[in-house]
Amino acid sequence: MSETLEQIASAARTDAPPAILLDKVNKWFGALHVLRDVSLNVALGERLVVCGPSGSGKSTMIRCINRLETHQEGRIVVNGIELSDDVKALDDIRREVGMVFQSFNLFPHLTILENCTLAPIWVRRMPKAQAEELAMEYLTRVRIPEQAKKYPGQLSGGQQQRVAIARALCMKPKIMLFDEPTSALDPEMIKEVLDTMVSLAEDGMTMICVTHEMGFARQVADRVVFMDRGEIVEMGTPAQMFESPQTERLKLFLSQILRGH
Amino acid sequence: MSETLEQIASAARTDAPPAILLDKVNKWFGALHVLRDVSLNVALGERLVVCGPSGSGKSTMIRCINRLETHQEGRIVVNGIELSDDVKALDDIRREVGMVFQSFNLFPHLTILENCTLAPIWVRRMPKAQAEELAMEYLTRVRIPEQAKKYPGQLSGGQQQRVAIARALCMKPKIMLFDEPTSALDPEMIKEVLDTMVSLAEDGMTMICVTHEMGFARQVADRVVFMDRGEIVEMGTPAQMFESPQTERLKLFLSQILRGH
Amino acid sequence: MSDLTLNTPAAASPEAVSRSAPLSQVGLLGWARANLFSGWLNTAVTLVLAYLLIRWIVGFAEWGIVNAIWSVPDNQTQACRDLKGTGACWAVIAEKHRFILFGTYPFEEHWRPALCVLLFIGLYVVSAMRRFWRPVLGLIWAVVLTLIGVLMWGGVAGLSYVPQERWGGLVITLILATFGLAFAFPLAILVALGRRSKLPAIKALCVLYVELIRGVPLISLLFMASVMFPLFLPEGMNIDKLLRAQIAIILFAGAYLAEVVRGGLQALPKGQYEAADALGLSYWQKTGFIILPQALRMVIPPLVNTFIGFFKDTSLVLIIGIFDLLTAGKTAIIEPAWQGFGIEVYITVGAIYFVFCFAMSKYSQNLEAELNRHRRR
Amino acid sequence: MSDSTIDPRSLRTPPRRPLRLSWSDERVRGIVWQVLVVGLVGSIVWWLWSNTVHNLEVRRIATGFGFLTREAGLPIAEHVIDYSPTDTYFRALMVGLLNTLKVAIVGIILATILGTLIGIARLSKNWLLAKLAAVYVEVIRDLPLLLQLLFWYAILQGLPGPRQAIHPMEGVFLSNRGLKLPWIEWQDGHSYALLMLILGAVATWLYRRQALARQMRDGRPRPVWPVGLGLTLGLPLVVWAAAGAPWTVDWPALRGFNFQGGLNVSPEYFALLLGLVLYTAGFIAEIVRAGIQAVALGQWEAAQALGLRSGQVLKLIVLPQALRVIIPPMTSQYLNITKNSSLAVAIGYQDIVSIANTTLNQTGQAIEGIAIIMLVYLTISLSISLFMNWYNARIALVER
Amino acid sequence: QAPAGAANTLDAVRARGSLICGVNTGLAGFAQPDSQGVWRGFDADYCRAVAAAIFGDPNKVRFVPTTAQVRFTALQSGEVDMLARNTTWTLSRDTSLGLDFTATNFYDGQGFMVKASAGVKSAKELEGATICVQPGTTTEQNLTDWARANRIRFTPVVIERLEELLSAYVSGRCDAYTTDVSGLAATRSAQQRPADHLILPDIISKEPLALGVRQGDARFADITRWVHFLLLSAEEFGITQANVDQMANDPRPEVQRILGKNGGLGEMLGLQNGWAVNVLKAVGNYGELFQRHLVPLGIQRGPNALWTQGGLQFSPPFR
Ligand SMILES: Nc1ncnc2c1ncn2[C@@H]1O[C@H](COP(=O)(O)OP(=O)(O)OP(=O)(O)O)[C@@H](O)[C@H]1O
Ligand SMILES: Nc1ncnc2c1ncn2[C@@H]1O[C@H](COP(=O)(O)OP(=O)(O)OP(=O)(O)O)[C@@H](O)[C@H]1O
Ligand SMILES: [Mg+2]
Ligand SMILES: [Mg+2]
Repeated sequence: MSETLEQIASAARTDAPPAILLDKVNKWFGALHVLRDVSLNVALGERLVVCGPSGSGKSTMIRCINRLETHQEGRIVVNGIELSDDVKALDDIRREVGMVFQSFNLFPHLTILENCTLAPIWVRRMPKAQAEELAMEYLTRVRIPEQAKKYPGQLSGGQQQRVAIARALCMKPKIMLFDEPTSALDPEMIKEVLDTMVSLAEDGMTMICVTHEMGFARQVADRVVFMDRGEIVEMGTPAQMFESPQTERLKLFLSQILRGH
Repeated sequence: MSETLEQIASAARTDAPPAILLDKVNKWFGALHVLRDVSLNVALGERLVVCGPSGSGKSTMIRCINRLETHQEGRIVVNGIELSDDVKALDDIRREVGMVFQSFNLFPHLTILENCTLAPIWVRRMPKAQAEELAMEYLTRVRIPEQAKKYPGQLSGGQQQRVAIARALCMKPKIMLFDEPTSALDPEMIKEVLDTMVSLAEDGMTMICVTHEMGFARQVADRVVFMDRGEIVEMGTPAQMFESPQTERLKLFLSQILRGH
Repeated sequence: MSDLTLNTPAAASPEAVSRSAPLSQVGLLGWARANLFSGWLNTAVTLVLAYLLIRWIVGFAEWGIVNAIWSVPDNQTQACRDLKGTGACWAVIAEKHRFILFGTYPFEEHWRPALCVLLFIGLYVVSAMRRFWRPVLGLIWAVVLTLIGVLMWGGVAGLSYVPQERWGGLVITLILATFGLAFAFPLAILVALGRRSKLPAIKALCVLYVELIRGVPLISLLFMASVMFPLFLPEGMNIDKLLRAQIAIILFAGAYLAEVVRGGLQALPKGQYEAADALGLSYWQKTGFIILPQALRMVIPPLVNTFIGFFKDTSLVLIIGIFDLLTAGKTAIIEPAWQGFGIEVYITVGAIYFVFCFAMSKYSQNLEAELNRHRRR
Repeated sequence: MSDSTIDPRSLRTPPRRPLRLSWSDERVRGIVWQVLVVGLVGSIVWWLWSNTVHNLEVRRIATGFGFLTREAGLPIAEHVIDYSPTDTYFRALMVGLLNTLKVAIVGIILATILGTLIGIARLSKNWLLAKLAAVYVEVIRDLPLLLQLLFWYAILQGLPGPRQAIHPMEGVFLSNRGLKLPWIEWQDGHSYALLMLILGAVATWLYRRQALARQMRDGRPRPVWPVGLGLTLGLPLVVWAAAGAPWTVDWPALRGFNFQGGLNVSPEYFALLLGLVLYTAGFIAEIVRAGIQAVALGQWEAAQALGLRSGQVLKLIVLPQALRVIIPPMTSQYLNITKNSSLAVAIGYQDIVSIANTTLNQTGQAIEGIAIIMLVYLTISLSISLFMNWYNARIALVER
Repeated sequence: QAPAGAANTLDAVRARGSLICGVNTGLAGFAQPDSQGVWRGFDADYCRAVAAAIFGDPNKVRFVPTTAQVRFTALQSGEVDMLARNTTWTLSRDTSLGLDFTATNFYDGQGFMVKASAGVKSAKELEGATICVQPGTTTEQNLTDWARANRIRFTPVVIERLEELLSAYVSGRCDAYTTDVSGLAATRSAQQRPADHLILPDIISKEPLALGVRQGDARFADITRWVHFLLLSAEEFGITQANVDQMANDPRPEVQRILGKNGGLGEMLGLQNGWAVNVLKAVGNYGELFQRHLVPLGIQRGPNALWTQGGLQFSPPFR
């Protein structure tokens, strides 16, 4: 990568303050170098889609942003707070950043409603009644308010993933991270989850989404980032990326993706 | 059943000696009557497809043929040897009859190659080198020679089923029995296994195959047998059976099968 | 075409009457043939076993029932002695059963330990019911255990004070096992969490504790509690013998339970930890709300099995002279008149242990089956 | 950027992050926590230790292991090595240790055999056998081991006295003094023969490998057992004959109070062994059953369909898979049998606990006595664990 | 429960309101719970006697069963106030175990018992025999010393718990059973046919079984010692449980002093003057104790007869 940070920033919407900033981030798993000088600037309200072959470090990158993994070199600044070993900063960041996982990770021993109110009550110290009201609001938003009393095991995969989104939203995060939210789902269910995400995007939520759903990327992404072997190889609007890929690697990747479907 | 054995035999190719003969075979599981006066004659080189609703006794019938189940009334003669409690006869029959199961049943603690050479070495008393050569030949035949050193757990379902076929073939059986070999597989994998079976059929192997793959039946079967409630209800060429079924039961069954796909 | 189609009668009438299996296949006869007399080897095994079984049952019935003596007038055990070897002397149980059950607890106050035994049983039954698997269960335990303490000690509410060394019999066994579990459990959870901690010193401490305890027999810990423990304490301070044994059992149980709990922690998918982190829950919130509720639920069957183990192991306090059920049983036959009726006492004491352990083990088996079914669904 | 060019950055290695001295630094908190916990545990230990030292002083209790070299003066009935009460405590403890090992090793072997048989019986098609095995397992597992030991000991004491000993054949006597068997008087010839027996076993093992390798070469299976029998039995016999066939049998005979001569299995040892074996076999049976059931029915069927004989199915297919499931829980049972052998103290078998106990009682040195017991068991436990883990790893290697 | 420090056992006992007495876990005739869980026996009554002396109430005593191993530790650590637990008084125990022996309440000696059918007349004939013995006691050491001195080989059966050991002997597992003669006698009398068992005449050791208290508490030691002497003197002067009230009128000066009519001896001990009456009312005199607990077991007075009858039990004067 030869761009400087400024260049990257300029590629983003210039009118909004930066929500996430990655500056030459490096990460190793043991001796394995999985993120290499990754620099990225996400403006507030921006929707970013990350794609790339398996093992390219996409998950690792977004997990570094809310510090489920720790990076070892470079800086990550989220919402103005720099990630460090400081526990206080970490708490603040996790409050601002919601995350949705590939495998939902709902808490199976709690009802849908309890899943959603847990963090507001204990982290945001909200009264229970208020937290439940909030939760019902978001559950309505993702169109499953009637399931509130059920347990996750009684829901379909698509419904579970929507609950996971609602759960993250209940913390009123400024930023949402999605790690392949639809890849564990059957085709019919993919659609219902993507619809939810589109509606979120339309509301102006800052989002980083790892996904291979190109239709989704085209529809909502402001920018698409292509990663390979721990590096950001290409970055641009969906149109640029999909219609005129610059690098061989992206071309190869796109041909595989499209063949696969 | 009113036909005599001779009539049944005449229904088969008349120029080949009979490979398998079932004569009024009856079997009970406890009080449950699962095979009722089943009579069947399979000529050498004939390809027979058995179909019928679930629980109709298809599996039980072919498992009786290599005596994984014992029948209680009637005679079963395989390759000229009558099935009885005689251990010697049993050994001989099992050597002549290869079987492929629905759930592959590969030995997980042995490599693919060891799975294939096990029986040749211990039953046929073949030198190891020769057995391995043979195994590699059949593995090439089913188009997975490169997997020989791997363990079953590392293979896809379709590959595993092909290994199971190769393993059975390594005993150089005269007769192959297949019990729904593709029903545990994903659609793409079904095709690769069926291809292997078609190529086997083209080589003139005597085969009895329980399957609901009507395309396969049409392509290779000399005769189709339809079973219901432990009886052989109808029997004929694929064209006869599928285009002009005689009994209500077969009609019903075919309509269900076709609707299901 | 028609010559190829089988024109079977069955085809004509689909509801053909199924022929019943040969007689040898069904009914009691069929069952016996299949399960007892299939093949000559099977038949031989059946016959030999049946013969031995019947002989043993007849012999035992003769000794234990037909020839047995059920009671004797005041300690005149000569009749029993004359019958030795041919008949049981259940009179020893008739005479000593209250001592075996309650030890040296004041005779007129026996209703108190008896009530405690019932309370313990009630506690087990309630804990076994899944609808009570809620935090309120902890409260129930606290209340019942307190109540048991009050009943046993007395000194309040008009109950006379009974010092600890007078407690004995079944109730001691239940106390050692139950209090052992109640206190070992939190300890085990801490140790299990510690063993999975990222902090090396804490992890090392926990590993050391678990491996040390699991590497040595319980009786060496009991010996330690009885002869070494008093040396550990400052001069003039001392802890009652029962309490020392209880501490040894808690330390012992803690190590084994910690391994059980650790199994549950390990079985929990990593995603659960991560989801809790991502929501911003603190370590203790994450552990208390997300991890433990799931992990503990998973390990209930092995937990019950471990508990059965402790229940049996409390009998080892015999070795340091605490009057638990087994010791009381043995002490009962020290009195010269009753010496030598060990077998009868062992059988009785064994039956009591068996009833408790068997109920628990059956329960754990059912639970395991149920939980597995649940999980599969 | 092709695969072949080496990216120089891939050679970079992770840097170490500097430590910031701040309470909100996770690592600082970690260190503080550890210091706190270790400090707390350490100070409790130190407190206990100083109390102990003080108490020892006040009560004028001697410390140190000097007593080990003093004369023990305690009688020990069963000893694998020579022992008399004039020997030192150290030797007495060694005798105890060997007695523990004697019961643990024999117990492990017998419990494994019996447990396996019962486990298989539970899966038997014979309903009566299967049910009896199930009842056995349930009853044995639900009774305290100590109670069972006392029960067996009481039963064994019910045997007739030496004068009325049960005498089923020449030289064999069963009485409440134990089981007496004739035994040969040990001479050099016997040592050579024993050596040959061991050599024969090793040679058989080598031959079996050889036979297998040759079978792999030409496909012809070679029977191992006739050669094995010749090597393990014939060879020692020949050597024994060559040494002049020494043969003086030491027949047990009733002299004075007791049988003299011959081999003796004492009731204490026998009761302990019986109790341990019967108890542990109940647990092992369940392990074996679970292990066998863990091998899917389809594996049996597939193997049979290939024409393998049932013995071959067992050897080549079922056992290798079942063992994987069986070994880890079996390890803990072996550890249990060793630890449970300490209950010997209740029925008068003089194992390490019994002797260490008497020692600490006579010398008053409780700490040293208990330390010895714990050290011995920790060492044994560790050794068994290591061995079984090694074996497990070997089996797992076969697996994948 | 207030722990008792080294020097003020009496105060601690008074403050607590009860005496904690270490007894055997079960030894017929000496200390053993009956069917109702009440401790009975010679030693148990000694505990009651001391409680009666301190509180005037023999029931203010708590019995703590102690095994051979833990008895000294229990005393040292204050778990019990005194031991009345058939413990042999030896020099090393007296000096190095942090306890003081106060009075020998029972003179014993180690002997052997055999089945009469064995035809053995003397312990010297036990060559090659199997002998039952309890471990970790002076008994075991005496046995080895004696065997070595007499060049006798024997097979030991060493069992900690007395019940097992006894049943081992009774069942014939051992040819001989060795313990203190009192124990032998008790065992013998409990047998189906006592005549089938023979206590050999050889006594291989001196076993003075003594009361023990913590070292350095002279006052409490005095109390236990003088309770014992009281029981002896009462027998000597014919004071019994039944007649203790009438004896108050007995004119003999020593009786007057014993029963606290004059002399103030009780106060010198730190007790009330009526202590002796309480003790005797509670348990009776030494002879009565013996009669109640030991004679039914077939134990003869032997060396435990009063000095006036040629025995060793001797009380210093009450003055
Ligand atoms: N906890 C871990 N320990 C060691 N290596 C890891 C760990 N997590 C990920 N890796 C490795 O880091 C690299 C990047 O993984 P990452 O999960 O970020 O890829 P990805 O782009 O998300 O792939 P996918 O599309 O399969 O999810 C991979 O080589 C992976 O094997
Ligand atoms: N081992 C057995 N014990 C008792 N009943 C059995 C057993 N195996 C099969 N059956 C019963 O025998 C009948 C015939 O079973 P079989 O497996 O032969 O049917 P199938 O035609 O192969 O059915 P599917 O298409 O489901 O495989 C069924 O009712 C089945 O429940
Ligand atoms: Mg990923
Ligand atoms: Mg089938």
